[in-house]
Amino acid sequence: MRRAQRYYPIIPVLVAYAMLLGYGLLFPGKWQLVAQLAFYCTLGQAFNLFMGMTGYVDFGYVAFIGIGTYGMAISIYYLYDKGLGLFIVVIGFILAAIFSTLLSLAVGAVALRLRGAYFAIATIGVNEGFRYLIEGARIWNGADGIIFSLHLKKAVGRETMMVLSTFWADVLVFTVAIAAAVLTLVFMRNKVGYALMALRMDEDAAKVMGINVTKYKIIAFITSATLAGLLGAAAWALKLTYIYPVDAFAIHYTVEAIIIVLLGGAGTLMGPIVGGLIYGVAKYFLAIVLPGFQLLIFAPIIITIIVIFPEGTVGILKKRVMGTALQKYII
Amino acid sequence: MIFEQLAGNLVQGLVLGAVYGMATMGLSLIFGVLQIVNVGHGAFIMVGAFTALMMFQALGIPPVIALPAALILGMLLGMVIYYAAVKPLVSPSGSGIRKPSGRDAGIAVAIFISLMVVMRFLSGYYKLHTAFSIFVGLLFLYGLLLYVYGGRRQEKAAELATLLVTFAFGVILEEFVKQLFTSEARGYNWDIGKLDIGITVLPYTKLLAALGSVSIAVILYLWFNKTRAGMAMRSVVEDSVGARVCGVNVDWQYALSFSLGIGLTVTSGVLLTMFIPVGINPYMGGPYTLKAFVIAVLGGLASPYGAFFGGLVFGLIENGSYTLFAVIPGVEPFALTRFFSFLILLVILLIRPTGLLRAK
Amino acid sequence: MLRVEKLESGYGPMQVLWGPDIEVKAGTITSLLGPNGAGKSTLLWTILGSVKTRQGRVLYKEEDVTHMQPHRKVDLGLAMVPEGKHLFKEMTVYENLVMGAYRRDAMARKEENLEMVYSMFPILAERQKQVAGSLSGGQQQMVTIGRALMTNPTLIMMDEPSQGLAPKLVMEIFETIEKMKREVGLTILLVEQNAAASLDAADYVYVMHEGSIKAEGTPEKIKASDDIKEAYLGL
Amino acid sequence: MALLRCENVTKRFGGLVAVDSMTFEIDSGELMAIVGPNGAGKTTMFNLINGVFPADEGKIWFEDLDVTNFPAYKRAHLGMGRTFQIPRPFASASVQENIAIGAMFGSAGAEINVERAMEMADHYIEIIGLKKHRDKPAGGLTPTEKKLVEIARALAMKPRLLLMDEAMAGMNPKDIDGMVSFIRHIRDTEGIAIVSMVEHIMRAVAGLAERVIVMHQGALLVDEPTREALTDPRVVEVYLGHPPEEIDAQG
Repeated sequence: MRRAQRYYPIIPVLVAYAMLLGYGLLFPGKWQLVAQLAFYCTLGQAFNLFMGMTGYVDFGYVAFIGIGTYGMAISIYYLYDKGLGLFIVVIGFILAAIFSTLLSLAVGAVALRLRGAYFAIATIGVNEGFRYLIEGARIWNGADGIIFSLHLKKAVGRETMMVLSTFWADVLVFTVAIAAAVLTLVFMRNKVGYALMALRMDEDAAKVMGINVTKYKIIAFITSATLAGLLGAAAWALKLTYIYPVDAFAIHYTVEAIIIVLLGGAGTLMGPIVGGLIYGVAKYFLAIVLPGFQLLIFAPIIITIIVIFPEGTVGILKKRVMGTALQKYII
Repeated sequence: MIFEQLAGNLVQGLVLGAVYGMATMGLSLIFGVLQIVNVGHGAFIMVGAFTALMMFQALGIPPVIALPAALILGMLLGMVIYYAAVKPLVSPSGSGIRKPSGRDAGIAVAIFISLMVVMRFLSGYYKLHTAFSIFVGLLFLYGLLLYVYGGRRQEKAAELATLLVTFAFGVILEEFVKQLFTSEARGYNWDIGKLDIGITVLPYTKLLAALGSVSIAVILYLWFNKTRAGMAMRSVVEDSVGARVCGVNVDWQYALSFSLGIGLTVTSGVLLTMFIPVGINPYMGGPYTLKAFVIAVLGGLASPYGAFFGGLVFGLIENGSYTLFAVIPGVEPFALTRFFSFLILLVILLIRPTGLLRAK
Repeated sequence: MLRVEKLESGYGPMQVLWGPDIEVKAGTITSLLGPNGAGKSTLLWTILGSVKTRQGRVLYKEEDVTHMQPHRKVDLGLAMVPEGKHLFKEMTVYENLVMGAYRRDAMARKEENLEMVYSMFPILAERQKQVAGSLSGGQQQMVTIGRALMTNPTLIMMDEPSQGLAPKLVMEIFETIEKMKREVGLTILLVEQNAAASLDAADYVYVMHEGSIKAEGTPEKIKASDDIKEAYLGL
Repeated sequence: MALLRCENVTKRFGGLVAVDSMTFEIDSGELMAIVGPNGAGKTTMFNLINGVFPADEGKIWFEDLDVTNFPAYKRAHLGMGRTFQIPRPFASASVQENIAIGAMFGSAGAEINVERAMEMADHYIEIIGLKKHRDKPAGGLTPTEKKLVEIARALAMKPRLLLMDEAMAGMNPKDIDGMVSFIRHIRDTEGIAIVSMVEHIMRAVAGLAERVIVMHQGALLVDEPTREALTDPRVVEVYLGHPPEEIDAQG
């Protein structure tokens, strides 16, 4: 009984995603917006898994999304004529997961030995570095990118492709979001979470307590990166059916991830959803009213949150519900 | 022949490296004094580049003369950023006992709305963009909130927070400049002749940039070691508590060094345009952030002189690797050189994060 | 010389000082005793001004200096020897001492003060070219005290000057403190863990506990009171 | 068989030799003190023993296992606990969580799940007498309470060797006596060796330790039973100045 209770906080998360999905299904005209919001929530949820739980900021995070996108792109681009049908999408996801895991292992092997400022320095170049590797060594068509809409059409047919990129891709994004949320809660409720909490607060003390800090950091880092890879495969590759290195590794997605996590509250379970919804809706309306100004308006908001409300929305909410019946649902 | 080309590369690399070194000193100074990594470093270089461009194009002032202006602009920018966002994080001035009340929030919202109305009204006369008004409104709102809450002490030092804040300021600068000048790449042409030294040809602008960098580094060194004000800043680096009991105004030294660091960075932006006077755009800073990190880590993150020597080394590496990649068929030497610098960064961080050039 | 009235201060949401009243008379050693966490160090830092005063006043030479910045107070002759040394480890002994004379008034009297410091600690004269970080613990403490003397002070606040020193050096530090009072004519406000030695050296004693003054009096009076010794000093 | 054996352990920082060829042993269940002035290398020695950083030279054995190149967490798994001079509990975690983290990752950590760790934490909260603060964040406690939480956290790791860095610094004599008897009680009930590092509180050394190591400028000066160590002429010469009165009072 007590054991089950500890997983109650997943309920509001599931309710939130169900409501969002329901809204999109009931109002087909709003599906685009819902898909966009789901993307932001997922981005936040996956990013939070590392940043929120360890207290480290990975400024090169977008590289994992980009490499995941390439995973899907490559599968479709090279396997479309092998008669595999929809199976190439499955292979695409597997490749996306493998690529992002491998990249995170490579980056993590260096960056996760480092602390604080040095970690930030090591990661801030990852997306740029990887972009220039692809462009410089002309890997996967280099700067010309991969355009694979025709390949996808040939492999699965026109109808399937349409449904895939306008509907199922978004549903898959929802799936990734829920997976990320569930993983976050499972981490929090098990040794991993306590280890991460300890290292977030005092890494030296954590070490002498017998916590293999590198191991737990790597667990969080890889999980977060793999989710990002899957997100890229679903939200970018399947929806857009093209990929250019300059877009796939653009740092402003890292900025968005940071904004979302901070808005919601770093290290909380509900935070990324709240942050993702606030950011998504605000950006949606700003894009209509003031196109091109989103970052100029959001950057001061980042600063405001950091300096004045470091706990974020859910962090403040958590303090409010402390000691009430809601306490066990909100973390 | 090969020897001549090597020697030519060496000279070119050193000249470039001097400017790179100068462009990193501000980063190292800020880290040395405040333990803050300025993640928005490149954006400040961009500001310097635009300063040079504007002064040259609009007023016909050669970049060398624009240096002091850039320094002052940068230092002002640094002061504003320090007092607006860095100080509340590193030493919160708020009483911390004031509880956020509904009334405070009400006043904040009221002021924000009235400000919006005023801006809307003004925009009729001055053709201000709505978004700009909102941006200004946000800044005022921020100031007000800061006044009410006075900043919070962060759970895990202020490290994470300062990283994000400097990052956000970089984004603000980029977006702001984009609104002013659009994101198209610009350039200018300041031709004052070339110097042929036999093994290679150097435009005088490049030489001037390198000389300017070296002189600034020397002045900074003398200032740090020979003047009372420089000693005060050094004492803060070594032990801020000790400096305080000696009567050094530590808070001011923090502000000053942050401001000086930003000032140096903006100034280096001017010098860099003397080197590469094209491709000036709001997002040009990104690669320089990365390069500055490589250089700073080469020289030991906390040491401005280390950074300068790191810059020299990096100039040589970059020049050499570009020449090398150019002979490999089927690759983009330019992009690959950038990847290579990232690789160097990782390797140094892996083997010796405290800097290769430092004695300990 | 120095009067503290109902001082309240703290860090963030935590209030540490709850209105202690203290008076330090010119030319005396006033000792502040009490358990760890009583707020003794906070009191010193609040007097110096690097911890902000929330309520109450600090009067120095009959002047209200409550909200004066720390470096201005150094100008007025208020010096501090912080707990845990805090010297400039990569500078030489000489440079450390010169940093003490950073304020203009002190700089004017640099040579005289330097001579005084060297006569008080001859070992520092021998080692003036040496990097401060390479000195032994006791010598480092001398540099810190010497540096405070270089600020040309009239009142020195000392926070745990004997902490971390070998027992045989503790007595030397206390002798130095008495010498500073006797020969240099300084007023001293002393915070010490070493209650016994502190009681011997002091002219007047305050006992602090949980941010306020629980007892005060001459050392004789404190020594005579078993209640105070039992409750706050554990002697 | 010695529990811990250090042989010629040396550590340099730049040109400075912080720990200079230290050789000594610690037996199971022993109460030992390391004494010496600030800067004598005591904290560095602790950091070398529990692996915060590696030794430049020399070897360290724990229960006849060469742990010289083991990282800190592995040494903790083998049974080395540690408290810090300035207590460092995880500030925003509750007291219970703090101690539970010790249980989860300590020497028996592999078999202990989160629920079991929480139960164990309750047991240790009982021992240190902080039951009323169980669910409070540890950052809000008084310095002495933080110290106790840290000790409980280390005990929950079920160590065989507990390294205590200045457990009594800043305490008044009465509290020192209380802490001394608490530490002795722990040793007797948990049966672990405790090495306490003490700067200059001879009262604590005399009351607590059965054996004393005096360090001087990074090197071992004496390694003797407490009484002999504190009256040793070399110790008196470089460290004490005069033999401590407490020895006679308690002897």
